[in-house]
Amino acid sequence: MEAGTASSGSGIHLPGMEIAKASKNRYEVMIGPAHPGSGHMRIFVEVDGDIMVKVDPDIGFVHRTMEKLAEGREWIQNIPLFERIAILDACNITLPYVRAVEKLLGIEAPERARYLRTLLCEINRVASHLYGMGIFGVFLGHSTLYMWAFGDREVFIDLAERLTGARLTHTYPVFGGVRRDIPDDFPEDARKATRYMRKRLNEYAKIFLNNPNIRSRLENVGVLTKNQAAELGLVGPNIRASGIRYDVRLNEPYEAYGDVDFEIPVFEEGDSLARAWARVEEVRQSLNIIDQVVTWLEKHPRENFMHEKFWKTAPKLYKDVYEGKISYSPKYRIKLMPIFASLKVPPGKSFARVEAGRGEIVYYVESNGDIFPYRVRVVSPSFRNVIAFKYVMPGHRLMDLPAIYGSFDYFPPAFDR
Amino acid sequence: MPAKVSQKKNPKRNPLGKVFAGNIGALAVGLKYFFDPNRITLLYPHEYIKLNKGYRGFIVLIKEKCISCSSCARICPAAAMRMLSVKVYNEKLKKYMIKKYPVINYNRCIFCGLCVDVCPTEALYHVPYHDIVYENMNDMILSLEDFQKEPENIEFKEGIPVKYYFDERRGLVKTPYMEELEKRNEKEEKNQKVEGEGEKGAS
Amino acid sequence: MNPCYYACYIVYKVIVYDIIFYPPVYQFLIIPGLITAIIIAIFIIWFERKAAAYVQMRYGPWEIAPKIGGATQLLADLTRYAMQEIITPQTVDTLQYLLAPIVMVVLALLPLEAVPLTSVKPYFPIPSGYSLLVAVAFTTLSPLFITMMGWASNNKFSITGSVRESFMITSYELISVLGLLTAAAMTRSYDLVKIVNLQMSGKWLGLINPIALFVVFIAVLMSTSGFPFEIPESESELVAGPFTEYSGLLYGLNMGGAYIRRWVFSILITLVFLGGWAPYRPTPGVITGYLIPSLIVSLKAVVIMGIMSFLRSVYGRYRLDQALGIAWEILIPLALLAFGIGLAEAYFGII
Amino acid sequence: MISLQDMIKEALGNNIIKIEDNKGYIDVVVPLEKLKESAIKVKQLGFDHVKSVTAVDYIQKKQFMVTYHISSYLNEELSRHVLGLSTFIDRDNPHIPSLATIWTSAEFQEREVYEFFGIIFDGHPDLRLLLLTPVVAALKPLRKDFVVKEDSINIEVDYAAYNATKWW
Repeated sequence: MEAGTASSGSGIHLPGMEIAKASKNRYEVMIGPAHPGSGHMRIFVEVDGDIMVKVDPDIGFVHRTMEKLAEGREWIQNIPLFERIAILDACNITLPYVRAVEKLLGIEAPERARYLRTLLCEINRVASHLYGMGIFGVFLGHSTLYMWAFGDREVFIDLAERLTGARLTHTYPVFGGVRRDIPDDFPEDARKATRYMRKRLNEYAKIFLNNPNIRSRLENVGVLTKNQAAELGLVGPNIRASGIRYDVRLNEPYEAYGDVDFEIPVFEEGDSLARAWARVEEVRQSLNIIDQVVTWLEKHPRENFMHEKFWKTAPKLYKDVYEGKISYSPKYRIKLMPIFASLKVPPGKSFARVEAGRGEIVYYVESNGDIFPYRVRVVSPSFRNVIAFKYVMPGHRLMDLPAIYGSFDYFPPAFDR
Repeated sequence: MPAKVSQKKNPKRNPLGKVFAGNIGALAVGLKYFFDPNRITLLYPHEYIKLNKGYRGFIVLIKEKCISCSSCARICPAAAMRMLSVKVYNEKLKKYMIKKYPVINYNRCIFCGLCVDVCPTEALYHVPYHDIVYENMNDMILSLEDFQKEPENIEFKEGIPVKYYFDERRGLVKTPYMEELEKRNEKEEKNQKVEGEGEKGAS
Repeated sequence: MNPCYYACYIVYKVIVYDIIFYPPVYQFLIIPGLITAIIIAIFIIWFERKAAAYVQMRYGPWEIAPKIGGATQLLADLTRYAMQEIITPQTVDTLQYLLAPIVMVVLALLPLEAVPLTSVKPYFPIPSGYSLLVAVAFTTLSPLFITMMGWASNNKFSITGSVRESFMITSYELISVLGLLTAAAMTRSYDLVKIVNLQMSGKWLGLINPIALFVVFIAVLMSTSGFPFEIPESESELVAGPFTEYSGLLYGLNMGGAYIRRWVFSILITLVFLGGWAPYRPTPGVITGYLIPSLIVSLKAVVIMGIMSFLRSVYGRYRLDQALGIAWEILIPLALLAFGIGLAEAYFGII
Repeated sequence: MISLQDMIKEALGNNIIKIEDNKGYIDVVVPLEKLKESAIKVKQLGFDHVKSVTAVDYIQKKQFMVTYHISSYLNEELSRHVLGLSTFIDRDNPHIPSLATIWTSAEFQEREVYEFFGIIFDGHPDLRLLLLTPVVAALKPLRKDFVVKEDSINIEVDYAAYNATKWW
């Protein structure tokens, strides 16, 4: 029989098909990179029976050398570049870069701009969490949650589109301010969207989180204690599900987060279910913030949306554009001064952190006074979470892999950068 | 008011009651949407979204306003916009001068809109659509003449324009955008009339 | 008389009575056999996608035939599967690799040879007083070939998937056998005709003993890897489980095979628990005695399949050990309980 | 309450070369041979995780600066601050003791710095390439002598030639 050739090993040796020399009763399964459940990454899993023994995440399939590219681009050109780290969370991802550069420039965005940034950050956070939940759903074979989350994410993407003019890559915060003010009918739409989403979250809980089938998949799976989570240096809802009271919005309030009233949900259990619940609760808090910020923006006059340095010398045309007097341009568009095209940043080192949807994102920016940054270091939330796969997964069953993998809300482009 | 920490726990379940309640709850939600579907899909080539005015779509140049300052090309993060040197006859000085105008490569453009925002004379503007098909990659690099025209969209001729409205109960509601349809019908009627007259003339 | 008329009459007689309505052919190939099974599979897959789409904020299949909701989508898919090249990887065990899906589908249809679809005398493919027992025995054959597929494929994902399948076999077979044989305990007979006849009065066994019906329903879901027990081919870690290496028509057979098995089980459930052709009393004659009752049975079975398909849009999948736990710790005691209830009901003469 | 700077000064003693309040973090520069010792002391203060491991190439000075941005999760007071533990190493012989054994969270980040700069972390438990393929990693892409060429903003050819070829 032909089968003999394959089993005796005399014939074909394909790289993926070869059984690696592992100890007795173990074999290696490669989840990814061209695998329906993996995304753009690969995980080497060594399995003993059904139990995972060794897990080695192999990342870098969508690496784009952003840190190097940033060194050859002007300061403002890097904002659209860094957005590509995680386009569903574009505002949160670029905000710390903008803040770090603002620190070097010695300016701070005026109050209205801070609120506008907060608004888009929270819209992004909701969209990002919904995306994460959707992927989580499809990992557990729950296609309905996947479709629901992606469908409802559309509501928030649409909201962001009305605010910024782009669905995903908003390029919204710029040094010293933002690029658009809210349209006139925006507050009404935003309130409708938040009210709708609150109702939907209850249904999500019914069909997914409280569904006995899903609960049994998630409960006591991938448990991380408080100390373990701190030792691995994970970020975002993943540590708050383990009981760590850390959120940049709480520990170092930025933008308007010091002025709005919201809660940081912290869970104790540290299992996959707690991580899923933490996201749901966070979406709820984000909706609260959106409501508050929108009310604030409505009450306060439309002024001070850009730092003085970049707006004081603005010609009349720029003000006309803002007020919508140009026929082909939308209202409340804030034009950038030509100085942005060749901005020189004073030399220095600065560091900024922001709580993005998936967790804390950190930028280290170094300038030598040129029109390009000297060094930009980005540590995206997913890059800090990926280490968890290596340390949390061993000891679980192979079928738990998607349950753990999805619960950390991984996003390959974000950890590859 | 700074943020507060709220300590929470996974909702508890007792073995029997919640298993029943959980299953029934899930099935009930499923059945609810089975009988009352909440559809959000856009049947794309048959329908298309009529986007708002502020949407950052394709970019058009108003050549008369351009002052050749190169700000747009310098700020472009993808190097999609570059300055092209053109010989222009200057009436005042009565001689040919070299003037620079931007041209765009849509292979590279990421629609960030920084060029539009940085232009000191508003010589660039966005059209609120982005779904345009080119036959090959070379066509996506526009010449200076093409860059001044609003690109033509094929879907706009056949599909139904649709707008999404926010709704408390259903999230986004898809509604045909009648004004646009009527406008288009009027145009078509006019065209037909013109054609008809042309035929008559020919006969 | 016109000889031509005679010839036509004889040909008609032969074709209709001796070929089409010849019970083994009729039941294996026409209703509820191969042809109906394929049509039903096409319909149910369409329904499954459509129902999921309704729940999931989408339209589902639409583009290919907008007026009838894309109902012909599956025909297009089937054509594609049929036209696709069947790739046989060099590392597989060729004979078993090619044979297993075909044998699985053929064996999946085998139980239909054992079940009677009418109470009128000549229309039984295998006249037997033990038809329930024979049918249940036949249902256990085809899953073995899924295990064989995984083994023949020589692929880690396939083998893991087929090992999972064999784990599932060990758990659900006992449940389905116990559940279906509850009927025998209740009616004191293995004869499906007798079982259905007893339900003619409206006392469907599924109504008298709902636990048995529930247990068998779950066991069927497990056996045909329907949600929430879609474990052997769980795509998020095993690509497609035992079917990973298959392509083209063979893959189509695999996918259809699960639906055909589900269809056969649904017919068995209909006959045993839902009264078979119950409100209708067959009378002699091909149409009234064979065609109509078989259509009634098929209709009821389609409803059961529809319910099974709907579960896809509500549930995810269980972990393997949890599914086995459900089977051994909950369902087998429940099946025994149902058996006991059945015995008690028979003893007190409820049935 | 003593300030964080004083606390660190007290803990590290004369290990510190320079301590300054940078924008967004407190920069502490220690000599290379005292790095591990200082890291252990800093960890005892309650700084329990590494946010980022960064290297900067100062090609003129022939030096790399390696910075560990560290902070705390469990100590709420410390979590408001970020500490940068920096050291300078020789560009020609880039060896540095690995801190992955002290902070597990530095493990993947050190691997990344290793492949992008070619800095070797001695004592790292698993020093392999993380993101790049061996061919690209051999070029050490984040060093300053690896130059990425950016396009010019002008089209070199004239109007007629551009319209004819339409390519850049």
